[in-house]
Amino acid sequence: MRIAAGVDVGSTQTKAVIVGEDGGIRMLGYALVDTGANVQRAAENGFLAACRESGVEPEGVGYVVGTGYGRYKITFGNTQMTEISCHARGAHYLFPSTRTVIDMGGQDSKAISVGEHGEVLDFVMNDKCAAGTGRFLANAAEVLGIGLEEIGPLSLRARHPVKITTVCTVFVESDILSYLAQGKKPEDVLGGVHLAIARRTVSLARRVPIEPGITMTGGVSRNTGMVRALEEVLGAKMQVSQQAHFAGALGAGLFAIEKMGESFESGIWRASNATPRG
Amino acid sequence: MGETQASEYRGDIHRQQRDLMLRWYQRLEESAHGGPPAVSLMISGNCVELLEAFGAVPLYPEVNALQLAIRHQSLDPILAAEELGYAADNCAYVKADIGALVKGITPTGTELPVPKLVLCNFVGCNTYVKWFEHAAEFQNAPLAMLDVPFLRTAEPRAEDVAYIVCQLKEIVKQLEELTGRRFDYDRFREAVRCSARVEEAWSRIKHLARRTPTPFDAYFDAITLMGPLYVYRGSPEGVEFFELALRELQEKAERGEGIYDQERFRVVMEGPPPYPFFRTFRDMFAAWKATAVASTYSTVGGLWEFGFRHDPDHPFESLAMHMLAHNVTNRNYLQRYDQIRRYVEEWDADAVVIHFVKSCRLFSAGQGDMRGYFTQQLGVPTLYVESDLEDPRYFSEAQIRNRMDAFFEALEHARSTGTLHRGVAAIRHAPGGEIAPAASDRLKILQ
Amino acid sequence: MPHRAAEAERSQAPTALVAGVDVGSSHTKSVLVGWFGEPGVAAGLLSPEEFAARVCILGRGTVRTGVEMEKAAHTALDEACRAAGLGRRAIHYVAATGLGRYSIGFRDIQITEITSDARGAFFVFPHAAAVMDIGSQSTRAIGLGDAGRVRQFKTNDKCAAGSGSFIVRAARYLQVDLESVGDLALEANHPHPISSICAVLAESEIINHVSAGVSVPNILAGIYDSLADRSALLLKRVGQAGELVFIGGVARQQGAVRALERRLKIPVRVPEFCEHVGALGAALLGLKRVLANARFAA
Amino acid sequence: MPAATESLVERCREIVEDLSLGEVRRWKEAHPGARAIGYFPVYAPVELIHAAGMLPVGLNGAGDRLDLQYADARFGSFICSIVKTTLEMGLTGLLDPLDGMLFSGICDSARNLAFVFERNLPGKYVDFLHLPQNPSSAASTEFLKGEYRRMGDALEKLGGRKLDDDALRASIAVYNENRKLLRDLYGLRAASPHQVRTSDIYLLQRAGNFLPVETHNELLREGLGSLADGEAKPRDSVRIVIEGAFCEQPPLDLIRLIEDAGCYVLDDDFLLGRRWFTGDVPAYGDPLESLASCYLNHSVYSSVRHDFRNRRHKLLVEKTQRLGAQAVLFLIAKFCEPAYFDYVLFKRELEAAAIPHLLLEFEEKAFTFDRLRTEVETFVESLLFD
Ligand SMILES: Nc1ncnc2c1ncn2[C@@H]1O[C@H](COP(=O)(O)OP(=O)(O)O)[C@@H](O)[C@H]1O
Ligand SMILES: Nc1ncnc2c1ncn2[C@@H]1O[C@H](COP(=O)(O)OP(=O)(O)O)[C@@H](O)[C@H]1O
Ligand code: SF4
Ligand code: SF4
Ligand code: SF4
Repeated sequence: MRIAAGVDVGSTQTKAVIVGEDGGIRMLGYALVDTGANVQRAAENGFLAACRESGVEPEGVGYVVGTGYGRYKITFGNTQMTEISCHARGAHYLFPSTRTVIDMGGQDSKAISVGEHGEVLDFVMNDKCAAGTGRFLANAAEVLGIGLEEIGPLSLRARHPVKITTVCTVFVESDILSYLAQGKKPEDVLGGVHLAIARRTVSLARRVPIEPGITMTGGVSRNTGMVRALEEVLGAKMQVSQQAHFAGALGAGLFAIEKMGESFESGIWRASNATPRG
Repeated sequence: MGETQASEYRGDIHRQQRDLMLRWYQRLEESAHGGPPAVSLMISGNCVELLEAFGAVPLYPEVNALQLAIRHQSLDPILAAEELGYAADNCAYVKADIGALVKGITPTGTELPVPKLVLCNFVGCNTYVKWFEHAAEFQNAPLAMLDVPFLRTAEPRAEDVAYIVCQLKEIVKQLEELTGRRFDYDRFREAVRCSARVEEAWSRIKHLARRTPTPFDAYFDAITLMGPLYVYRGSPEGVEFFELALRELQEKAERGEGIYDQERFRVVMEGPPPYPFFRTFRDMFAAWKATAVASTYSTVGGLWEFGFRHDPDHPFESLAMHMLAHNVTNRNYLQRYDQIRRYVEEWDADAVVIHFVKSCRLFSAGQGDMRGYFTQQLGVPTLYVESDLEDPRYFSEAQIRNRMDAFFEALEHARSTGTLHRGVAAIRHAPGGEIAPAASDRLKILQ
Repeated sequence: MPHRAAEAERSQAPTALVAGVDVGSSHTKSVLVGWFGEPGVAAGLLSPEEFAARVCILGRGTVRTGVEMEKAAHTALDEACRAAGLGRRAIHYVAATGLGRYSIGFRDIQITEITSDARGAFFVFPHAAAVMDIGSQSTRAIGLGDAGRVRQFKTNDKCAAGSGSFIVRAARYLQVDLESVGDLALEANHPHPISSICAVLAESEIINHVSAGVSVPNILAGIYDSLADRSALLLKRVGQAGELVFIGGVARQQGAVRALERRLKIPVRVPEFCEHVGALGAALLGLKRVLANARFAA
Repeated sequence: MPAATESLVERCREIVEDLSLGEVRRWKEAHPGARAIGYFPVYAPVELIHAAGMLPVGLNGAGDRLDLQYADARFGSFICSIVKTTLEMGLTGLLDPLDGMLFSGICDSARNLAFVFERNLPGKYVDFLHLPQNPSSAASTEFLKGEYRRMGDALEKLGGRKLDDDALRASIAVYNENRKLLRDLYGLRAASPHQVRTSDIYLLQRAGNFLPVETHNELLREGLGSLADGEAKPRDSVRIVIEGAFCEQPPLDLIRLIEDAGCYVLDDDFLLGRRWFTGDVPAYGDPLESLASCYLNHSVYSSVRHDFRNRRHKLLVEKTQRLGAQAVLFLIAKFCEPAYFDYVLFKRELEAAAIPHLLLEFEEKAFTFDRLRTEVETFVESLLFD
């Protein structure tokens, strides 16, 4: 079996996926670690954890493609690709019917129009502002003192979502506080926050043709409230996989298998290459 | 991603171009010390031929702003202008120019004259009018308007031409009074004749880019030629320069030389470049061996590759026609779509790159729609990146590079699967993309 | 902050006691000022010096604002009263300022934080020509006219770039105590610039710097430089020329003060209790009202 | 406020806030086969549309009542809201009652909008007027007449009805009446700003965007009658002139906020297109000549009309002094470049004349105004507190 890996070094979290090919391509295992301050270290840790998960020796991995915003920092990778190409490819693997990808991560959101073979036809990304990204949600969770995992489900209970206008991730804090001061329920505030971001994201996404077969990827896809809000604004269902958070890394892994070609040369990972600890 | 390869071509014309532009700044300095009169003019659809007839030097604030940016000197004057009350969202070209005026900064360090007349040739850009109004105010110079009707019909109307010709003649009178010189009609016709020759050469140069590989980059290299085009178009120096440029590039084309050892992608560029990061931006294309085969920005001063020339037999009327219909700024937005479409087809391009420039609403207001037209209606791959042409604060290198890489990755992938088309084939002619929201959406909102 | 009323007078009870409460987005601050002049005197007839000589700051308080603004205001005021050794009932008049000024039900008047800042800064530094206030989300530059009047002002809107919460985030990320970020920045030998304008996105740039081995002081100094750049821009817009007073919570951070001085090339004055200047200004304006109405005489 | 005024104002508010153009649809139902033409706000020769038997409909954006979903993708960042809301209304079918749209070259964004509109809403009549910007040329009047004639021809083709001079003169007269009533309304407020609320006359005025001018005239007369007998006491306030909101309109709540914060508005440039001429347009002689010559020589100054003979910054100072206002409040739509530019020269001139001013930026879609409130209040405090 040929074994390759994709490592997606995101601004918030680093995702690694090990894929293997013999006949068909399979995802052998995956891992998630916080990116933190040391990007290189995070990439390595993610990669090693994914190897452990898959029961694969790091030395047995033949090719590694890095993606995500920290991709140039991966010392042991063979090559890099942008997260746009990778998310498209990953989403297409998870759902072959994918024609549109909406990816929401920690710092950016993007929409990708995808062709039949998972190729990128067109894409858009948000601008240089954390407004309306996963970070915005994480911040809202923090202000409300609610865990990141809980805000989505809680927002679904909103009866009268408040109207949030501030797009600034920092200013939204005081908006939230003033709504709470007015006696609004946390779920209504969260409902408003989710709706505001969904509107923003959809209006961005409409710059590419949104065709049926919409797949959501990225960390925010784990937030059920956001998924629902997006569906509501889009007026369409989305496909969300359990592995959606790993779509970028998975895509990178698929590219890695492809790039490996026939000349399979094992041992790209050597312990001696690793960043010194401590 | 490939190795970054030096993409810039350096020939005789580059040296000549530099000399010509330095000479221009010298002439302006002479003008400041009692030499020939200077008249401020806007680049778009300019009437530099009129100035030739007075022996006057054109003073182009845009060229100054551009020079400041490319020399990384634009931020200070921009900040100085913001102190005067200009908004963060005003066109930074204007801010750089006015700020430099107020602070006494000039791009080359040479002195600039106070113009005898600030002649606002209002050709398309509304910001021009404000710019010139302010420039006159801050320099205490006389101000005149040359109002050019916007091209709102398929063809210019006789009324439009008559209106412009009348104004041109009024300006001639005004210039006679202000400069104390007589309008030399013969010299005017001679200038128009020179222009026609320059235009012929320039147009042929542009057509060289239809070859594969293209001998020059019709965006980045074209900009080198644009300075002389505006300043010297109506003069023998201009003719000499452009005919030399044509020869030089023709020879290069005949040798089959391109910009890179191998030309991988041919794109059409829309929007002005980010001058403060000109190099960096160019290198991002070079990294993928992508070249611009045509650009709308290089038709700001005039659009000649589709056949229009000034006419010495009808000098005033041809000036009017040029201002009205044969430069990109005075043509309507849909005509610009069409221009780009023709470039894709006739210049054999793979894709379109739109550089959204925050400063310039003339170019950028609606570029999202333009993008939709190309990707969705015509099926041409189109990249959209944002920054600014003058203000260095709006250039985010990592972000632009990321988008550029993703775009070319996709093109490469498409090529490997045989789905990347070039030229006429690139345009699927498959309308049916999402032009307006679906009927169901309409209903939802109306309820 | 100077206590100008003579010691002898201080031992007496003030003839008027006015509170200023500044409900900011992160902290609520209160200041109690006492009037030690004659009750009936019209403040308008006194010169600023004469007025100041009869005023004394008796106590201050600070609490986190949190969700319930009115409660925060009460707590902050109680704290100031305790510091002054006076009961709440002795207060004649309450002037509210800051973002939450309208939520204080027990206020007698509300004044905007800009007017308050200007008056407070002028009281502390009578030669001040401009005020820079950097709070947790807001950044404002105020050009002063005569007698501490607001001549012109500019605030950041829509974007929190360059405000105090930017620093709080950075400190958290760098795992530095908020109290010590300011001093730590002073150890920088090579400030590393931050290019992202976004308070949130700058985090990843900070991470980049950390992983590139840039020292924490150098990163902090870079952040302060970018903050100073933004402040300088606002100040230019109000036509700052002459003495500058720097207030708000961020003024407590030496690194910010030094960066601003470096950028503007002028000395920057920071009052001892920089985050209370707004509350002080509100109290002083309230006091003027009281004197004008001679309300407390009864 | 007298009950009569209150209900009148309320009626106007309903008309203005009805995004589905209910008034227009009702008018069309009552006039089968008749056309309605929308126009982008600053200036449009409504007399021509009226004389062609059509209903001119003024579009001033959609405020916060419409979520942008499609238009943002076409215009993106750094473009003012009104351009996007107008397009959004078109794309979502809200403008379906209109048979055509009229634009002019007031700014680069609005101009490009005209053509984006044309592409995205095929089948609608879309016209773009070039209003001459050089009134001192000998050829300007003739050019503008030609432009009006071109537009008139297009309207004739669209409506199938001849546009004759008598009809045009009649239209001029009825619009003269409309503008005169508006001038009276403004005069009433300038004389007693404590009795006439700016937000009220704003609504009264804006309702005219959707009503036949004859109906609007009646409404205005009614308003003038009931407003005149308000009986509020003057408060401690600052007398101001508002400048800069000639195109995109500030939210109604913002206008109220400004008054509540202690400002008496003596003059404003809201909805400027409704009060474009300084006096009556001659309703005799060659009507196109009258309209053209009045546009060139007797129209109000604005940031989107250029007349180098009479410079705006001088005119603003003159107006402020004439009305006895203490200060100028600039209310500028975010990303409105013409207004931003003018502010620089306005500011210089006001400072030279020692007139205080404040600059506020707004977006029509905003609905919380904490920051703006702080700024206005500070401004008032700086002028009122000793
Ligand atoms: N369990 C979870 N529930 C809800 N949201 C989550 C969860 N895990 C991560 N997220 C969201 O995903 C974001 C990170 O997404 P990711 O795609 O990893 O971004 P990046 O690639 O930029 O690091 C976080 O900011 C957070 O909002
Ligand atoms: N102990 C401290 N040491 C240094 N800086 C502090 C400290 N406490 C708060 N700050 C800074 O002051 C800011 C809050 O300032 P403040 O003027 O109280 O804001 P606001 O009025 O908006 O609540 C914080 O964001 C932080 O940057
Ligand atoms: S808006 Fe565009 S065309 Fe107009 S002056 Fe600015 S850069 Fe030039
Ligand atoms: S601070 Fe807020 S508004 Fe500013 S860039 Fe960041 S998220 Fe956007
Ligand atoms: S608000 Fe200003 S920028 Fe927007 S369309 Fe109107 S004039 Fe143009």
